Amino acid sequence: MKFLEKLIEKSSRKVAQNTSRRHLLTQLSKVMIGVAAVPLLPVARASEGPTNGYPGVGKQTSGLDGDPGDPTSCDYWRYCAIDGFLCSCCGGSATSCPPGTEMSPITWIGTCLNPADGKNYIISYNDCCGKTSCGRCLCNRNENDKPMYRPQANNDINWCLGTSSSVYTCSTGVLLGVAVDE
Amino acid sequence: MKFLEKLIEKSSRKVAQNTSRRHLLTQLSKVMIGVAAVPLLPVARASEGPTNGYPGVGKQTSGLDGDPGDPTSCDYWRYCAIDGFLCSCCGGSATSCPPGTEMSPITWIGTCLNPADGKNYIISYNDCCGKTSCGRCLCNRNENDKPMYRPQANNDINWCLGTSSSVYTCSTGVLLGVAVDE
Amino acid sequence: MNNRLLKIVSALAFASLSLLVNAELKPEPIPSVTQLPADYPDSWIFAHDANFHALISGKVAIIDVAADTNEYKGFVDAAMMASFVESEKRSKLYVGETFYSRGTQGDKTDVLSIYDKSTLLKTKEIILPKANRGQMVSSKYMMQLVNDEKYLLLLAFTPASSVIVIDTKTEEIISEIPIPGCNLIYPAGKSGFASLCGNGGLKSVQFDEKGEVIVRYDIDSFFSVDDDPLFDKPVYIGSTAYFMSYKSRVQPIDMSKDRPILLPAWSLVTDEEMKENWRPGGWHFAASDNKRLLYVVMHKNGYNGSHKFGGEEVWVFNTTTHKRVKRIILKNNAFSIEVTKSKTPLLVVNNVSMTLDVYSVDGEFQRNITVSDTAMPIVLHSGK
Amino acid sequence: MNNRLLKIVSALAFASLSLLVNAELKPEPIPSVTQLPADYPDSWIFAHDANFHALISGKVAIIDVAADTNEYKGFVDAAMMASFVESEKRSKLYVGETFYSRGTQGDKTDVLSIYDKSTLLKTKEIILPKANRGQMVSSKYMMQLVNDEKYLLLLAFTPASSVIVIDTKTEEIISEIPIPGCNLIYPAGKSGFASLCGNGGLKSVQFDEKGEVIVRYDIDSFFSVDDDPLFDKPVYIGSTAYFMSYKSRVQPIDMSKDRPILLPAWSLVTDEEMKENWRPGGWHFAASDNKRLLYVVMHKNGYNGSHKFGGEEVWVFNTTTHKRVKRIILKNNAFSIEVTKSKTPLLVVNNVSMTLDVYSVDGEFQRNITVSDTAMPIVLHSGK
Repeated sequence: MKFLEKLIEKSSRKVAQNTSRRHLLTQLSKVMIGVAAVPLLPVARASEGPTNGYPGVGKQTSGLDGDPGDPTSCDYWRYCAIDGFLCSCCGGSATSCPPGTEMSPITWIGTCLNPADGKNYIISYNDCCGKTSCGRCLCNRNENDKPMYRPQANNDINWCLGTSSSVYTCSTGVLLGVAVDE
Repeated sequence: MKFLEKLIEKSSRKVAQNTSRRHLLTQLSKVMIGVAAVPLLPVARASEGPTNGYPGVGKQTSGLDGDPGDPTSCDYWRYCAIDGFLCSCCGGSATSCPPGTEMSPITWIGTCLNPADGKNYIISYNDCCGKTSCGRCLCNRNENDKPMYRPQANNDINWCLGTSSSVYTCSTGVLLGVAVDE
Repeated sequence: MNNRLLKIVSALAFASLSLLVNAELKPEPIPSVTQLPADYPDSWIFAHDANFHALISGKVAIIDVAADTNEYKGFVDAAMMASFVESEKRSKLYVGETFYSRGTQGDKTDVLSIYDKSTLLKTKEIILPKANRGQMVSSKYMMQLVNDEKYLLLLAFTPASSVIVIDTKTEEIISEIPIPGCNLIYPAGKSGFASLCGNGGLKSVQFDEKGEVIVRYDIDSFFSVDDDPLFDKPVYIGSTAYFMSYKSRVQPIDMSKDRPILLPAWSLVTDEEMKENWRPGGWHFAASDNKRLLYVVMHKNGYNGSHKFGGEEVWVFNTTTHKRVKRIILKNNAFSIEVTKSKTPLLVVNNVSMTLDVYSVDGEFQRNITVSDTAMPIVLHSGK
Repeated sequence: MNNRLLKIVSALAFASLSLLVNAELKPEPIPSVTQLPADYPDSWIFAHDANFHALISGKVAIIDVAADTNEYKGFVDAAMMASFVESEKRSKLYVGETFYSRGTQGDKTDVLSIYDKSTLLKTKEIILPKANRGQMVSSKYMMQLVNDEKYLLLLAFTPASSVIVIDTKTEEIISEIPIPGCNLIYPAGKSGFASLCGNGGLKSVQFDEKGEVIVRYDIDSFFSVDDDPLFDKPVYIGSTAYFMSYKSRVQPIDMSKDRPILLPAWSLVTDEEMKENWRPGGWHFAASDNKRLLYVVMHKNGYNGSHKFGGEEVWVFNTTTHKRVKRIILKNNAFSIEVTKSKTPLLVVNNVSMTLDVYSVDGEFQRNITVSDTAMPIVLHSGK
């Protein structure tokens, strides 16, 4: 799915956790504090360096040659227009739904640059549907995302359509082929 | 209701927010960070001083003479055995349910010391039911709380019983009278 | 008797009572449920928590953004990417929502839930027979009241798009109007609406008392969806809808007549600001006040894909002169904003930490309000 | 061919392929859904997110606590203070849960949902005709499998308490056994259970194949609920249930026979530790490993009301000698704990920030796992 959303990143959240925790532990005797959720809405991600995924989420690789990066990180190249929880963090993978969910047959399409071969690929952001929100690795990127009046290029629509349940669980980024107009 | 739970306090959370925010803003250019929820589970609240309610929640008074403290703070005297979201933060009050919910007719009972008159009062922790979790001012205190095999003194049971919906929304602390055994 | 004296007298009275009968706090009534006024004060807003972490459990909270105490008035549930609109005339709240018989599975039921504003109790639900309600990240333009609140229009999307017309008096569905190739509901004319289309055009219809289309206009493509699309979330000032583009153009459209009229476009940015890539963005990132000013969340260094990340400033424009009249530097970056319709209007910012920062319209910070510990209040509706 | 050589060869192969046909990533299949093995590895646990912020949307997540990658295996929904138990024998997962036809309102349906462990698809649901499922902050003792998984026992609470008996083979309810004045389900005897009672006593029953009670014992009060109650969350080691009290007593009860036998009580603390008010506490604050050791979350400076706040250390006891054999100082305070049944057991701590800290049983920190951004995984079940 594709609600506009907050990015949570391991590096920054770790900083937040450690900072606040240490600070508070010295301030409030006997009070334990933890940061359950530190949402991030970057105003300008362009200036950032590579990120390192989400806190409490193990890194992955796709296992494919020529497919660099970590599918549990919002910065993974296929996710250039994704909006939702990453299925790779939810028991599925970048291309597969978690057990017990159903992959939406229709969806919206993005075009993402693979830094390994410099090619633009067509990515289909199929939603996985039928269980409640996964809640891990919420990621929103909007390269070439268009408003809702062009649905096929919009990531704010719940694409759990044509599935037995329209309840959104998480999002994949499935490679359809090389973009021809590049 | 009465699930065991996390305490969120204004003072500590504010510290966390400001700390992490400032810290991150200097560390991560262009990345905004905020702390949406900082749960607290104090191991030993006894050693703490008075708290100041929850961040982003306005303080209140009950308006009654001899009823000191802030009904939106977990430290309010009536809440000595409460477990749940404080209805005073949810559109109700310490003694009234938010609009559109239903007050449970049966519930569990605590005995709390009113610091204003030094008397112990019997407090009825009636749940408000029929809308989803309020989500503000989650508070758990367990003075004289007994395990589930003594339900009338237990705050882990969903007391949305005898209501048209058993979905828990928030908790009140209604004064029934002075405890006789003191 | 002045207030202070009154307090002293009652304190004395209490003290003497205390001496006489060992005064105790009195038993309190059970059950007790709070009610709200039928007409809400104009500093109250509706904060729609889409709750992405549990979409089946969203809500719309009612909040007095001018209050430092008792600011949270109550809420209604709003399940699964719901749509919301307030009726001033009928003192009702409308929520378009979706349920499954087993939470996330089983039989689907799409409904329009109707609540009484005073009790926040559901007074009626209208079941959508085709269960085709559009589910999108909640937007004001998924549901609108038109023709002096005579009709409620609700978006359907399967992905074929149409508009369900409901009579607010009889509380019954009277028709469904297809809008192929177009989407969303922008009130237009006396009894109709317009929709933006995938080709950069606009479709508009007027319907009669049976919900049947009596006037239809199709306006050809007037912007490039590929190069610089208009955001789908305009701001209405009177009957003019101010659409903004990713790259800071403003396209006002006069929606007062059956046929929408494109008004001259202008820009939110100077040439210099354009070079710095100042752009509008966020979710419901723009609003207006009762002085016809346009408030827009802006971010610097915009780029392809930055249009939904919010911004660090709110720029305020005179919509007649097209001049920027204020530049508000925010305490916390904004994602969505709203301005209350109150005499002393307040600027409410859903910041990127998903709590509400309240400012004067001059940008003076007033207070922060938490909608809930896990809320994502991404759509703010001012009271009507 | 060693690994390194293999890598070089395949890199060369890839490079030459690239030169020849301008190698591209291949199109990938749609749809694609992951499956799990029917038998889960023994380092997998079940983390029950009660989700207080949206009780109708809880879940049970399946997590490999020994993994540094792909640690999250999937989840099943678990609505409204659900109960959960895994069946090893039938490769199924059981969830007792509650639904309303309109999310939080409307018609109530209590069900036992049954999932296949490999597909995580619902294979059956058993509707509880009286809709009387007990709703409490989720506890392992709200639902248990007994008699070699032949029967599933599910707690009802209205607030009259009873136990619903379900045949796991026919997947039908066969009886309901009232337990007036008592609560919760502790497996006992060959085909029965015990419950603790409000008077500090214990009730136990054995039932036959029709679910009818054939043996019943009532054990008089053996502890003071007012002065030092036993927690309602014992740890089973074999067929002995180790109950602990607020003030650190251990009351083992031999549950192997029809009639439960109270074994000699002992203490978790020395006199000195008692003076420092070291006490057990948290939610599911104790666990055992495959060496019959007892792990208990302890906090210093305990007081009336501190028993649900968790603790800063885990103490490990030899249940035969009653000696503490380890003292683990935690990185983050614990709320609930579990120990895996794996050959190299792992101590899993739901910390007070509601994420999972994984330690070796010697207290060496291994990794932190987030169940979800807003999860409250307060009950951890080791795989069977």
